[in-house]
This record gives sequence, structure tokens and C-alpha cells, in this order.
Amino acid sequence: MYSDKVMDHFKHPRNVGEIENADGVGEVGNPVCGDIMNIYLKIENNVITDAKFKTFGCGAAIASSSMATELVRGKTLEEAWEVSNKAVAEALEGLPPIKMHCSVLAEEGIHKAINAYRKKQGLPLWEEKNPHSHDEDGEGATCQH
Amino acid sequence: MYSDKVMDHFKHPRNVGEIENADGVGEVGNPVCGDIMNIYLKIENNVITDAKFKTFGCGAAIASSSMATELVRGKTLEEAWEVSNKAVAEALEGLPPIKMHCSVLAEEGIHKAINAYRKKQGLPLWEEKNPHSHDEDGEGATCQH
Amino acid sequence: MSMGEKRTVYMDHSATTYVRKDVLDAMIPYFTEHFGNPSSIYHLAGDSKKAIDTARAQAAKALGAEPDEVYFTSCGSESDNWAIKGIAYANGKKGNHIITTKIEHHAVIHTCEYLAKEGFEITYLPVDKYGLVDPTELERAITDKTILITIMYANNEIGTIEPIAELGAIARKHRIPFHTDAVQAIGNVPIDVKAQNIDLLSLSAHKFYGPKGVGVLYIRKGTKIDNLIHGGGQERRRRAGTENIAGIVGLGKAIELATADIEGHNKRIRALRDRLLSGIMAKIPHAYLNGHPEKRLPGNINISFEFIEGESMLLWLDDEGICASTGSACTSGSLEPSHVLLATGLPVEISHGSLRLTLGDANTDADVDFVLEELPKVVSRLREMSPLYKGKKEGGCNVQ
Amino acid sequence: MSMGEKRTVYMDHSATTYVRKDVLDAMIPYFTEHFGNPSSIYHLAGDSKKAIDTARAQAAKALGAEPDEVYFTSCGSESDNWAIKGIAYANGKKGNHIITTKIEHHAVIHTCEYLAKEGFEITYLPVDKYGLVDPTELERAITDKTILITIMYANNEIGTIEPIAELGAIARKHRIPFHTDAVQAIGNVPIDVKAQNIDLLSLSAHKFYGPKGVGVLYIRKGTKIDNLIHGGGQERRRRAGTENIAGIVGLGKAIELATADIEGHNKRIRALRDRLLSGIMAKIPHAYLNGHPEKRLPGNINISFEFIEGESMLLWLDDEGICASTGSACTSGSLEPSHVLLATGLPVEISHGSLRLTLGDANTDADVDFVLEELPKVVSRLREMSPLYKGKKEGGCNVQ
Ligand SMILES: Cc1ncc(COP(=O)(O)O)c(C=O)c1O
Ligand SMILES: Cc1ncc(COP(=O)(O)O)c(C=O)c1O
Repeated sequence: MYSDKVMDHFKHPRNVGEIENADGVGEVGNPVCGDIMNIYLKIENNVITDAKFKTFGCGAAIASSSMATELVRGKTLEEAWEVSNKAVAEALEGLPPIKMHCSVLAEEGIHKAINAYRKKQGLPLWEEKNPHSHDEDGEGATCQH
Repeated sequence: MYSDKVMDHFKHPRNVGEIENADGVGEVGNPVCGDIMNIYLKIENNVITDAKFKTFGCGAAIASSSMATELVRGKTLEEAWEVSNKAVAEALEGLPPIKMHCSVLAEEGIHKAINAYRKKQGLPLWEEKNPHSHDEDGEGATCQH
Repeated sequence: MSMGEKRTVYMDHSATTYVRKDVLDAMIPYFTEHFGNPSSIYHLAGDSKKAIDTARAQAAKALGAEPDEVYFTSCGSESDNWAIKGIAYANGKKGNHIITTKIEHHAVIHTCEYLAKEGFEITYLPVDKYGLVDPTELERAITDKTILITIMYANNEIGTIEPIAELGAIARKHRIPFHTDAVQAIGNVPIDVKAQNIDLLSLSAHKFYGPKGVGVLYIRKGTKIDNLIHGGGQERRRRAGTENIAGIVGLGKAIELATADIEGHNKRIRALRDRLLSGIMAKIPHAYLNGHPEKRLPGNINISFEFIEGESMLLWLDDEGICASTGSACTSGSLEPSHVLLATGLPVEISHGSLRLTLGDANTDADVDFVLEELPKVVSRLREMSPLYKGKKEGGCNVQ
Repeated sequence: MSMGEKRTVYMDHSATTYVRKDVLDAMIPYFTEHFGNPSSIYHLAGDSKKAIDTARAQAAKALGAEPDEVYFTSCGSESDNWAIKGIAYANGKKGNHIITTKIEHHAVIHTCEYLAKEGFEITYLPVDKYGLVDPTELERAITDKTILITIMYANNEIGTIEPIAELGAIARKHRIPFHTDAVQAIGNVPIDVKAQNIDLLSLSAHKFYGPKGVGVLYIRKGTKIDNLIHGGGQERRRRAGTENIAGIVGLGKAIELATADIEGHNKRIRALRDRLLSGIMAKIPHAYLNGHPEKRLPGNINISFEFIEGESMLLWLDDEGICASTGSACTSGSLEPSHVLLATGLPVEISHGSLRLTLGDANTDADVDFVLEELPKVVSRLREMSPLYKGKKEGGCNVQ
């Protein structure tokens, strides 16, 4: 059901862990939904120098966290903000339709972490899309309560 | 579906044919029902000395005709009248429930032939059961129009 | 086909077929090795899933359909029931009128009768003496309450092939879902659900050298239909039940083989059939062909022999090793002989003497010779003891 | 069980089983040799008829039923649908109330939901924390409109075995037809439909080493029930469709073998299961057994591991060659995790971390050792990357 890339990132997840004194932390998801992602960013001169995650969730959730942290590393905040859920899913060589929400969660986690950093810095927050509204395809199942 | 005895009487039917100047002829059944039996009797001194049949019908109809003519040969009319459909079916080592009406038809054929003889002789007719009412088991399917 | 000591000539392929060796070979690994439940996520289940996908693609290709319009069922009867009840129950608010014909298989007729008891109105279209439905009759029968038209592709008894594309076009024009029972048609007629405007189609693997116990309902995308078997999420949530993987694999392989060269296959079967048919007609008097002379299934012969009854014919033929069938009520335990023969206007008494021979892949010229040798003997043996035949010869009790 | 190069440990027997060799051997001749349609009258068909009679007797014996109370279907789901809709539609004039439970298989629940849309009233009985139905609750739920009680024999997820004889006695007392979905029970629990007052019972061959695509509905003589699949006269006019002879033969053989020595079989499986269960409990903290400690299927283990999610567990286990399943919604594409676990009162977030291991005939001590080796690694690997686990350790975001 999963692409080789997803399986690779699931079995060998990159960047697992926490960053002590992270510059930005994004916590998204809900245990009731079956997935929670915590994203930790280290930011220097507007550039993400390190990214880590901890995730409770299915294979796609773990692989999406892994890929998302890979994708934002080394990027400026502006660039990182543009890393969409689609970009995550594509980098994973696709996700099953019912798993698209995992990539959405990863995007949200990055956004939350960046805004947490901006808040700390006293910078104006960037506008986050509504959580779980990224679902342009009508494909991503989202956990609604 | 048929007993060996039925198959034997079907494949090697006894007494097929007509009797010229028969003393009694019974014609029963209906082409619409899918079975017609003609029973021919030769009667001397109240005893059936010969019995033959012609039958249009299924395997059970042919076997029943064959067995019924066998059973009545050599019997007095009184004895022959008592040869019931059950006796025919039993002599055939059983008939499938939906084929019981074939034995009923054979009994009727014999009765009709005997009464035809009695009529010719100016004797009072014996009371025939209603055609197709022999169905005490509720098992024999009868062709109703 | 030879079996054991005694010769067996199987000419009842419309009743069911044996499973082809290559089909069985394809099925075997799915009983013991690739047995995983396709709903599971482990690798073992992946093999099952892939096998089902392949079979679905094979079935879709044979019908000119998309794979996700193919739903596996347990038999032709289930497919018919699902199509008819599913459409009826899902569209009950729009109307309650269903159009079918007098010559459908019982899987269609009895389902319609059941719905009639629940308040649906059923029109049974008549057929002509060949068993053909008249498209103008169909159009006349349509009302604004009509929610389903179901007409079989080819008749199982007399082999008549209906003008499905024409009938489908009429249904389409009136925007009424069109179902066809194609159980007898697969492998014998080129089918294209798109070109022929078919919205739902039933088929059953055991009629084309696949296994018993597996069928398909094709459902055109967008068709509003209720489920018949509710439960797990199998078949895209439309037909519950753990998939009969081996059966589905067999169906896929069998339909691929059956539709690979329909014309070539038909040519061979038709040649055998035609020789058998003309031989019978030449050798046996008072015999009438039922069904259409040309628009018929390539392997089908259905003949009525006057003055005799079908079951007794079958018993004698069986004794010679010939497997055939009849429309006589005497085999079935029902009082009425074949509703199909009666619908073509054949008198009841003659329909009792009908014989169906349906040829298939394993039949040979020798089989045809053998039947031509034996059948006339059987018919005359039975006629000799028939009081009707005597009547006929003497001009007496003439059945007609 | 070993397959090819890589070790495969199949512990998902409740999902489906492989076909036993002796069962497959029994089936094979019915594909190619004894393939005749049992509705025909020739000898070839006689073999099919006899084979079906034998299988019917085998199934009847396993249930303590009469052979003519056994109806072959295409799967457990069809049997459930037939029982529930058949009783509902046939008795709609008497009442419209059906009693079932919250932990039934979807084949029962979704059928009831379908009927609810058609105007039937459904009571879903609750269960206790072990998944047990309380007979006094059943009795309380009965009204004078109740026309059917349907309660599963043993639960497919948590393995809990319901007090069927007691529940059946209550149904009998109130003269309400009692159906039980015994799909998971066959071969694991001695069944006697007479002693246990069961009026209808569903089973499916692929759960006890028979083929997929064939099941049984037992219907007590005299039970008023509509057909689900209308058509030909098969199964004494109650279930149309040319019989899946090979499948039926397989079911018969499989049920005979599965019920020949239930106690002996259970003893072996239970020993393996208990060693596996206690090993897991000893090695992995924060693990909770779901289902009843004793009243459970001999091969069933269902455990929730806190802080992790089921699908990711399955993927890792699959990578090691271990086939298992979970009640997490993440495998199923539905939003809700297992309705069974929720009905036992397990919090949603914990039910996401459930693992079902169901042992079967081919499992060995080595398999148990292997799972005891690998599973703890998988759980701790996933916990290491779980933010909840960290929360737990630091007393933070504690799920409970
Ligand atoms: C309890 C229960 N009922 C019904 C079913 C459905 O059986 P089948 O998949 O054969 O339709 C299953 C198995 O999936 C089951 O475990
Ligand atoms: C035209 C037609 N429809 C439906 C069926 C039913 O198919 P099955 O026996 O597979 O249910 C048959 C065959 O028996 C058939 O010939």
C-alpha cells in the first residue's frame, strides 16, 4: 500500500528526537485521531539549521514527519513556509488517498513551529491555513470531532 | 434420482404395446400435464390374463405403467382393483416424491380399464377415487389445470 | 470428452462447464499459499490484493468497462438479484415500475415477482416465436415511473440473442438504468458496455470454463444502487464478504481466455453445432427447432420432438453417456414446463418433448457422430411406446 | 509457518486461514471431473448431488442440526444478511424491532443500519468491559414488537465468547427467532443448535481451514424467512445460484475436521497462546489485555499498547514476517477505531494502539518465541519516537 519511499522513511525515519531549547516547536494532531506530531526547529539567521520530530501515528504519519523535517532543513523560513503537504507527499512518491491528512499534519506542524519562533521573536505571525482545511482534493480524510 | 428397479422398468419396460380387441381399455392423463397412459386388459373368467400399456411421459410414468401391468397380470378383477399406487411405488422400490403422481396415474389406468370391461359386461361400475386425489401424503405433485 | 471406461459426451455447457486446466492451475496457489485476507496490510495480503486487481482488470477488459466498475459476487443469481433489488430499493422514490421480459432466467423473474409483492409494478415484455424482444414494445412499455429495464443478453434455453444495443439505446434515451443478464453471452458475443449502453451486467464464471461460486456485477459509474450484502468494506464498500480469491482469480483467467478470440471459437463450435442440428433434422421427423435460426448462441440446439416427453429422452441419453437437458416440467418438479418455450407460443404438450444440447470446447466431431447415432434411436424407441404417436399415425389424437 | 526464504509467522487466523491440504485435495476433483450441475438428471450430476449431500450432513453434524436445515451460502456476510433481512421482511407485519449488540461484526451491524433506514427499530445491547452481553439486559430489551434477536457467538476482535445458551433460552421463552453469527466460533466452541436454542446460525468456511467464498446459514425447520437470493430451485428453493460444489465439498470436509476434536485442538492452541500472552505481558509495560481473561477464543490475543498506534506496529511486524491485525482506524480508512474496543469502554486513544494476534493450527513454539523476540523491540522503537511516551515518562501529556 505504501511506496518504497514511504517505507524507507517509516523504517529509517530521519531526524527523530527533540531539540533542547528549540527555537520553535509545533505540536499538532490529537491522540483521539490516532496521530500527534511534535516538530522542533533550530533557527539561525532566518534559516532552519536543524529539525526534529516526535510522532505518534501510522506509517504515513511517521514518514511524513521524517520527510517534512528533511525538506525544511537548510531552508529560510520563507522557503520552509512554502513546503506544502503536497510537496511532502510527492517527495514520498505519493501517499494513499486516505493517508493524505498525514502530510497535512506535517505541514501544519512546520507552520506552527515557525510561528512559535516568530512569536518569540516578536515578529508578526504568518497566516496559517485552518488546521485540516488543506484538503483541496477532497481526498484527505480528516479526523473530525 | 431413481431406484434401480425404476431404471430397470424404464429401460426394459414390460408389456409395452396394445391388445387388439382388448376387453378393457383405460386412458388416463393429459398431454398438457406431460403424461398419458393407455392400459389394455385381456380378461378371462374374471382374471386378467394379459395387460399392456402405451405411455407418453417421464421415466417414472413409463416404469409405473410397466410395473402396474406386471402386478395385475394373473389377478382377479377384485385383486387387481386393490393394487394401489402405493403398491406400484413400493414394487418399484420407491419413487421420488414429485413423481408419486405417476403411480397414481397407473392405478387410475387400471381402474378405468376394469370399469370399461364391467360396463361392457353390463356389470355395475366400481367406484373410482377421484382422479388425482390419491395423494394422501400430500407429496405427489399433480398437474392441475 | 471421454471419462473413465464409458464414453461421456457432455452437451450441457449452458448448465455449467468444467474448469479449464489453465484456469484451475491459476487458482491453486490462492488456496494454500497466497491466502491472505486482502483487507490486511501485511505482504501476504498484498499478493491477494494484486491477484484481485488483475482479475478485475481482466473482467473489465472483456466488457469494455473500467476496473472500478467491476464488482465480484458469488454467482449470476446474486448479480441479478443485486442489480434488480439494488436499483429498485435505491430508486423507489422516483418510481416503482420495472420492465423485463417473459423469457428471463428465474434469477430475474423470481426477483421481480418478489418485488411485485412489495408493491413494484412489473411489465413482462412478450417475445416473438423466435424469442426475440421487439424494441418498439420496450419503448411503448416505458412510463414516467419506470426505474429499471432488465433484459437478458442471450437466452439460456433457446439460445436467442436479443438486440441489446438497440434496447440499451432506448433505455439511455429515456435515462432509465439498463441491466442485462449476460450469463450465457460471455465468450459467445462481443460485449461492449459503453457502445451498447449497458448500465448493469451480470455474469457467472462457471458458464465459461471458470469455477462455480463466483460472478460479476458490472455497475456503470454513477449508477444509484443499494447494496445487497452489507458488512465489511470489500469491493469498495459495495459487496461485503471476505473475497473468494481463488474463485476471482479463476474468473479473471477464464474470462480472458473466453474472450480472447470469440470469432474463432464460435466458428469451431458453430460448425459442430450446425452439423449436429442438420443431422438431427434429417434423421428425425416431427422435430421443430426452438429459438432463432441465426440469432442464437453458437453452441445451442433446442428442439422439440413431438409425441414424447423430455425427461425420458434424457434418461436414455444418459444411459448412452450423453448429458443434455430439457424444458419439460417433469425434470424440475414444477407443474409448468419451460416458461421460455411457452412464451414463444409453443403448445404445452410439445414443449414437454424439448431437448437442449449445448456444445462446448471439449466437444468433437466424434461426439456429434455419436449423438447422431444414438438420439434417433432414443426418439423412436420412446415414440414406439407413446399413445400419441400411434394417434398421429392413425390420424387420431393429434397433438398440435 | 515458513514460506520461501523469509520466515513468515502468520498470526491472523481470525482474518482468514489457508486451506488445509486434505480439504483442498477433497475439492480438486469437483472442478474438472465431477463438475455436473446438480440440478441436472444425468449421472455426471449425480456425483455433484452426492457430494453436496455429504457436505450438508457434515455441516449438520457439526451443529447438531438436521441436514435439511443447512443452507449453503457464499460467505458469512451473506448468511448474516440473509438471516437478518430474511426474518425482518418475512415478519414485518408482526413487528419491527430487532435486538443486537454493539460488538457485532459489520455484516450484522451494517445490515441492521440498513433496516433502520427502512423503518425497523434496532436496539444495540451494551457489553461489559470484557465484551460480555448481560442476559438480563437482553430480556429487558424485548418488546412485543421484537421479531429477531441476533447476537454473535464469539467476537472476532477481542475473542469474547457470549453466553449463547442463556441468551437463546431467553429468546425461546419469548418465542423470538434467535440468530447467532458463529463465524469465529466454529471449531473453537462445541455448538449444539438444539441444546442452545439457536434458530439461525451463520458460519464461513475460510475461518476454519476451508475455502473462501462459501458459508452456511442454518435455519431451524419452521422458521419464517424470506429468501435473499431469488431464482432457481437450488437449496430447496431457498438460495438460488448454481452450487459452488468444490467450495461446498471443502466446507464439509473442513468443518468435519475442525469439529472432530475441539477440546484437543483448543488445548494445543491455548497453550501456545497463553505462553505468548504471558510473555508479552512480562516483557512490555503499559499493555492491557482486551476481552475476557477466560471466556475467549483459544487462539485470540488482543492487547492495547499505550502511546503507540496500531498500523505502525503492523508495518514493523510485517517487516519481520509477522502477520497480525489491529483495531486502529488507521488501517481501515474509517475515522472511528474499532467499535468493539470502544464498546468495552477502552478510551479512543488507547484503542489506536491495539494489536490482535490470532493463533492457528500451523503455529509452533518457535513462532511464539519469534514474536516474543520481535514484538517488544517494535513497541519500544515506536514508543521511543512517540511524544506521548515522553509525556508519560515526564508525567506530562498523559493519555488515560
Ligand atoms: C464474526 C464475523 N462475522 C462475519 C464475518 C464475515 O464473514 P465473511 O468474510 O466470510 O463474509 C466475519 C469475518 O470476516 C466475522 O469474523
Ligand atoms: C441466463 C442465466 N441467468 C442467470 C443464471 C444463474 O447463474 P448462477 O447459476 O451462476 O447463479 C443462469 C445459469 O444458471 C443463466 O443461464
